[in-house]
Amino acid sequence: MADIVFDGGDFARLAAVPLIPLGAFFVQTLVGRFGPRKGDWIPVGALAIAAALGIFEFAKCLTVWNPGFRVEWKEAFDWIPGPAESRASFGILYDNLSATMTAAVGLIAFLIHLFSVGYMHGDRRYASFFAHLCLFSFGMLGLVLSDNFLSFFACWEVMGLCSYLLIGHFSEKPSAAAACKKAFLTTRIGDVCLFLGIAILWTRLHTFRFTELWDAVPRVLAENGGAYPGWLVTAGLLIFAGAVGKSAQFPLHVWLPDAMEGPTPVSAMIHAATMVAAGVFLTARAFLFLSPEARIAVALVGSFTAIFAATIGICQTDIKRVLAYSTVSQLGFMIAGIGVGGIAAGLFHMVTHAAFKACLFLGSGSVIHAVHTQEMPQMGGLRRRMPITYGTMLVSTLAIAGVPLFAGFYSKDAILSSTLVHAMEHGSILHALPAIFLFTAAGMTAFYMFRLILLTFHGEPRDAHKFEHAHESPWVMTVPLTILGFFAVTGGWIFGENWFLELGKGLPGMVVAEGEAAHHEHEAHGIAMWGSIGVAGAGILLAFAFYQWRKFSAAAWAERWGPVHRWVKNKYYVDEFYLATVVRFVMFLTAVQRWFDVWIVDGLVNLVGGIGRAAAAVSGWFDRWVVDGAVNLVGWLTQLWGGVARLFQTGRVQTYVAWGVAGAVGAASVVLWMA
Amino acid sequence: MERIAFALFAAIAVGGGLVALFHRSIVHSAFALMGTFLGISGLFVLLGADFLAVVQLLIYVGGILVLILFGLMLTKPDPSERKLRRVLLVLAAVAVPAAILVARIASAARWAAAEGPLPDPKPAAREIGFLFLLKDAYLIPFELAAFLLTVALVGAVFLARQPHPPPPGGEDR
Amino acid sequence: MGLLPAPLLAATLLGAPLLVAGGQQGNFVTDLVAKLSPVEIPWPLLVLIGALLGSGFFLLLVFITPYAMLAIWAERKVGGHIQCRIGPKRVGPFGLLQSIADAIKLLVKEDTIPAGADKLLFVFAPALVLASAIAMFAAVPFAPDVWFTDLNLGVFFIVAISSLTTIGVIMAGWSSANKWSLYGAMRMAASVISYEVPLGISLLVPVLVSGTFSLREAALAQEGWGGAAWYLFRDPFVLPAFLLFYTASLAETKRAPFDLPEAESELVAGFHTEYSGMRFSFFFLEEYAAMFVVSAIGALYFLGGWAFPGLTPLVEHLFGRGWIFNAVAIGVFSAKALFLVFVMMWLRWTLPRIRIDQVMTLGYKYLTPLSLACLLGAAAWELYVVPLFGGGG
Amino acid sequence: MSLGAYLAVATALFVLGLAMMIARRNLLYVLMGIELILNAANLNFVAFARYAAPAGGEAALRGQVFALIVILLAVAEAAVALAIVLHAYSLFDTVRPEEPDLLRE
Repeated sequence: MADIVFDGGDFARLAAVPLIPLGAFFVQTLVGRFGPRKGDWIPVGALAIAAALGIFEFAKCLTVWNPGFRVEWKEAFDWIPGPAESRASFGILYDNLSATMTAAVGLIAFLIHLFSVGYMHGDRRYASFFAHLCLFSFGMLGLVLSDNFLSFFACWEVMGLCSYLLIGHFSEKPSAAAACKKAFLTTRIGDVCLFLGIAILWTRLHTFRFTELWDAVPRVLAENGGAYPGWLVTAGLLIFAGAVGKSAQFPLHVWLPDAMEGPTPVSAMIHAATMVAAGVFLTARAFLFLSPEARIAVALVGSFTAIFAATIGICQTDIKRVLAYSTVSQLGFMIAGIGVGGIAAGLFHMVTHAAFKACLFLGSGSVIHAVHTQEMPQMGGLRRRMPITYGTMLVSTLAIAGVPLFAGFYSKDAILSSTLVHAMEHGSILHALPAIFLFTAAGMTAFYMFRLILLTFHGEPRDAHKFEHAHESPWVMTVPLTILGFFAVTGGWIFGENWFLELGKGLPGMVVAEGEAAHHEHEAHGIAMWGSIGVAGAGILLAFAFYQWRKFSAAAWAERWGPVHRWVKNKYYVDEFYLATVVRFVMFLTAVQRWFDVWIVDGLVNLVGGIGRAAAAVSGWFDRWVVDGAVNLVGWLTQLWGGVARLFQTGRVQTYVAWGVAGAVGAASVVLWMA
Repeated sequence: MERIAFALFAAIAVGGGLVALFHRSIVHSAFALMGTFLGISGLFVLLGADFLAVVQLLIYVGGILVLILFGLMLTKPDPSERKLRRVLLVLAAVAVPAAILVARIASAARWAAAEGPLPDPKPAAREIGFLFLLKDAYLIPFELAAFLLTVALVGAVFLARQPHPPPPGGEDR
Repeated sequence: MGLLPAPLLAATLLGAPLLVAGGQQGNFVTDLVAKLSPVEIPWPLLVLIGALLGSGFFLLLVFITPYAMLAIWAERKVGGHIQCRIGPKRVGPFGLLQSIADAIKLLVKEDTIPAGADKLLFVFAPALVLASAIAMFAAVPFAPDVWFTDLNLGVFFIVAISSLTTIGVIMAGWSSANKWSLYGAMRMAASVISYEVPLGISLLVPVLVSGTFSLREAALAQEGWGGAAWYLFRDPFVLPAFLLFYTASLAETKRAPFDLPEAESELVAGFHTEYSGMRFSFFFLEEYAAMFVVSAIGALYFLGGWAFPGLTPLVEHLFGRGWIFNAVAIGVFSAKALFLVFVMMWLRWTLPRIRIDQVMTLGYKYLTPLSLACLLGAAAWELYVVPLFGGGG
Repeated sequence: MSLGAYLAVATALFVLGLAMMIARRNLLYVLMGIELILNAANLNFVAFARYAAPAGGEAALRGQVFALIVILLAVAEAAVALAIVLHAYSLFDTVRPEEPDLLRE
């Protein structure tokens, strides 16, 4: 494993990766819409360059094959100069994780841009859409290359802003406006937590830089006798809360399905390349700050989200919502994977998931583009009309369902085996829960994804009119689909599990299994592989049984499980729960405050007014006799003094000069002769 | 040689000042002031500040003095304003303490090289230019001066452009 | 009569600069005096003699007067031919001696001083004007080795000294006790103050290019075979700067179409209405001297000085940089300067005089911003374009 | 020449300027007096710089730089002061400094 030699040129190229989209954003915002084609080629071109640079640098790393590498460009830009403990400087941290992410994000973002050229054609805010999309890409690319929490957080917030703008792209629609507000506010909860976590780390360790923080953790542990001190646990959990918000984990998952109100490329962007991946990325970056107990919490949150969202996904009819819940569920996989210690597995899944989920979303966009509806019951039989879309989506579905040889299989398998190892190592029911949840969720994933494919593309067309209208999308849409589909198939082989397992060794906090643990790992791997193939096969079979062969009637089953189905179909009433608790509580608070304002504050003011009136009467008397007397006295004195001053103030400039000179001479004399 | 030149220039400068102070006609005073400016310019040359000497010529003689003459030409002369007694009195009142003070300061201070002859000075225009453009030297005074000149220009134009209001309290004057 | 104060004043103006700035090296007058003198003269005295002779009598007698006579004759001839007349033709061949006749007439004319005039200033004004002209002249190099004083602030000095002329003109106008004279003087002051700005700024362009205020060094830098080293061809901003400079210098020297101070149709003859005889001739000398000086600056700073494509390099190649070269250089330089003087005359007889408000408008609204733009452009060119061709630094 | 000689000349000019400011009853005299005082100060600056750093260098130029800035100030001051004087003249029809006395009542 040779060392990778990184010189200034490489770092300059890396710095260009986020900065070119940023520049393109400004150009596009300011002048883009006056340009030819409303300037859409500016962001697309910028992303093409950024993706090429990112892939180029990644390829450089791949050729050397040193997954444990980590290079830094320290303090490339001093944001707040000063002594070390109060300085904030931006730099680049380029390690295996960010290398992979840069390449993947760049490529996917570029493809999504390309797809949008076709999808958004003729939109009213076509130009600004591209500008925002471009800024979004900047946020994610900047985030993965950040070497410190400060610039990380800045990019994080840029993404929050962009998600708000883009989800609310069709702001005429009330539902879109509500969705973007919801997304913004919900993620904001996580953001505040993240900010507090960063603040805690800063107060204690006086640095924002990841590498320095990582180096500091063992020191802190050593000082504290090997245990995590309370503030570090708190900080870790708060940072993880940020990830929960951004990555739409339970209980802050509610914004992500609603975010489907945005244009489909935006959904693809949020779900595949940028927003939600940022949370997973953050969890990986902050893994060291999580105490063992916190890690279990992370694993539980992730695995619970996985199964929770998967059940909802089964009952949805809106194609994009199915995909949305599938994303939530898959994110749960990743988070759980990281939580149980399989950082590499979680990240592997993030990358493969980025590829096939982007493909799925873009494919669904292509479908929606063709039939102008999002309801699956109105589709059907589309595979004859849209062969490319069908093919790519099918491939991606196979990948997400975990069919062997497709990308998702490898990554999901890695996560499952990590949970198994985790369970075996600790052997308690609490530690086993993630494994149980995730295996169930894996089966469900296969089921609902094939439900989607079967309802959309197979069977007879259920809406003849729409079917007649449907046609394959233009090349700008199909080409990205094809490329992404290609990666959905080959992602697992290209990276290979090995790359990510090797890669994991370079990550902070990664413990390489040895001895018994290695044995566990080996054992778990076999179980996980066969287990996941089994559940995936079962899920697929079940889906075919329901929706292709009609062995069972979905409607009848729904009937039979009536209350449960309704409960699940309505997303476990989480939104309603929030409405009833959080929102209601806030409303109640405002009512209380209003009451307080009306009665207490206004009352106080009125009271003060009354007192003031009374005091005024007193003061009036006082004024008339005492103050006026004093004023008259002062006036009289002033007149007296004025009479004296008149002697000096002649109104002649020259007299003043003379007096000034006399003063200066006097002062100089005093200084000279006294000294 | 230098002594003669110094005496000449000092005489021109001080003589010009005296004439300017005492002459009955303000126009003559202004022209006498030209002598002062020329004399000081010569003194600058003797002090090795050739650039400054030329600037003195250009700005004081070519600019300020012309401006003052303009002002003179545009206002009413007041030939009876000089009272010789007052001028002499003021001069004495100012000169005596000033002379005492300067003598006192001169006797109190010690200067390293107060006596000549000094080494030949070097041409300074280029160095002054560099000093004005160097960040560590006088860039900020330079910028401030530019700003001040702009402000003064705008102010002067503003004053000149204002339509003259009727004299305040014009009725009863 | 009035002849003496002017050179003395000029010598005072120049003595000090010569003492300090030119103290290290002599000029050709000091060389000449040192060679001719039987006893050794101490250096400072020699410098002073050089200053006095060089700037005063020598210049006045040897150069300015003959040149001015020739120029006056030329002006009348040029004017005549432009107006399809012949001009002076009776005195001497082609009327060449006309100026001498005029000079004699002026010298013997009665020297009058108006009754209400301020006598002292009335007498002093022409002397001041002529002194400044001489002082300006003294800073002009004629050839690589022929110059009275090589001030390192040469052109700056000339511009500064030229403002003394303004004072002299105001003095003359005011002391004449004549309304028209005063008007002429005020116009002069106004136009000089306004045109000094574009003049100075446009001169800064070649100063920027050459990096020196010294006219001689600037001219030396422009020598070469083809004339491509002339600053006029240096970059696209020097030509407009030259035109601006020339226009502004027309106003500085009170030449048409900016000759408002002496507009004879409105102000009789402006500030020199009341002058006659010698004193009147001083103003005339000053005007022609100033014309020559600004033309000389134009020739030295923009038109390559004494370099002429093919000619001066050839002479240098054949005879070295000896006296022959210097003589040729004087010829070339004078030809260039006199050509510019000729253009001034040409303009005078071609263009109508413009109104005083138009003069002010032109100066403030057009020439000043344009010259600033030229300066900025030239600076940007030196900073960004010249390094592209491997020059500068 | 010694520094004292220059200082003497500067003192004389300063005194003359000050006396002119105080004794003469014309705003333009005040202006001229100020110019004289500034010139005296400039002379001091340059003379001190020359004698403090005879060898030259930045220290020797410091006084000249000061004097240059003073000259710049003088230009601005003269322009504005003259505008004020002329304005006052057109308002009050006088250039005596004591006569514009509207604030006196």
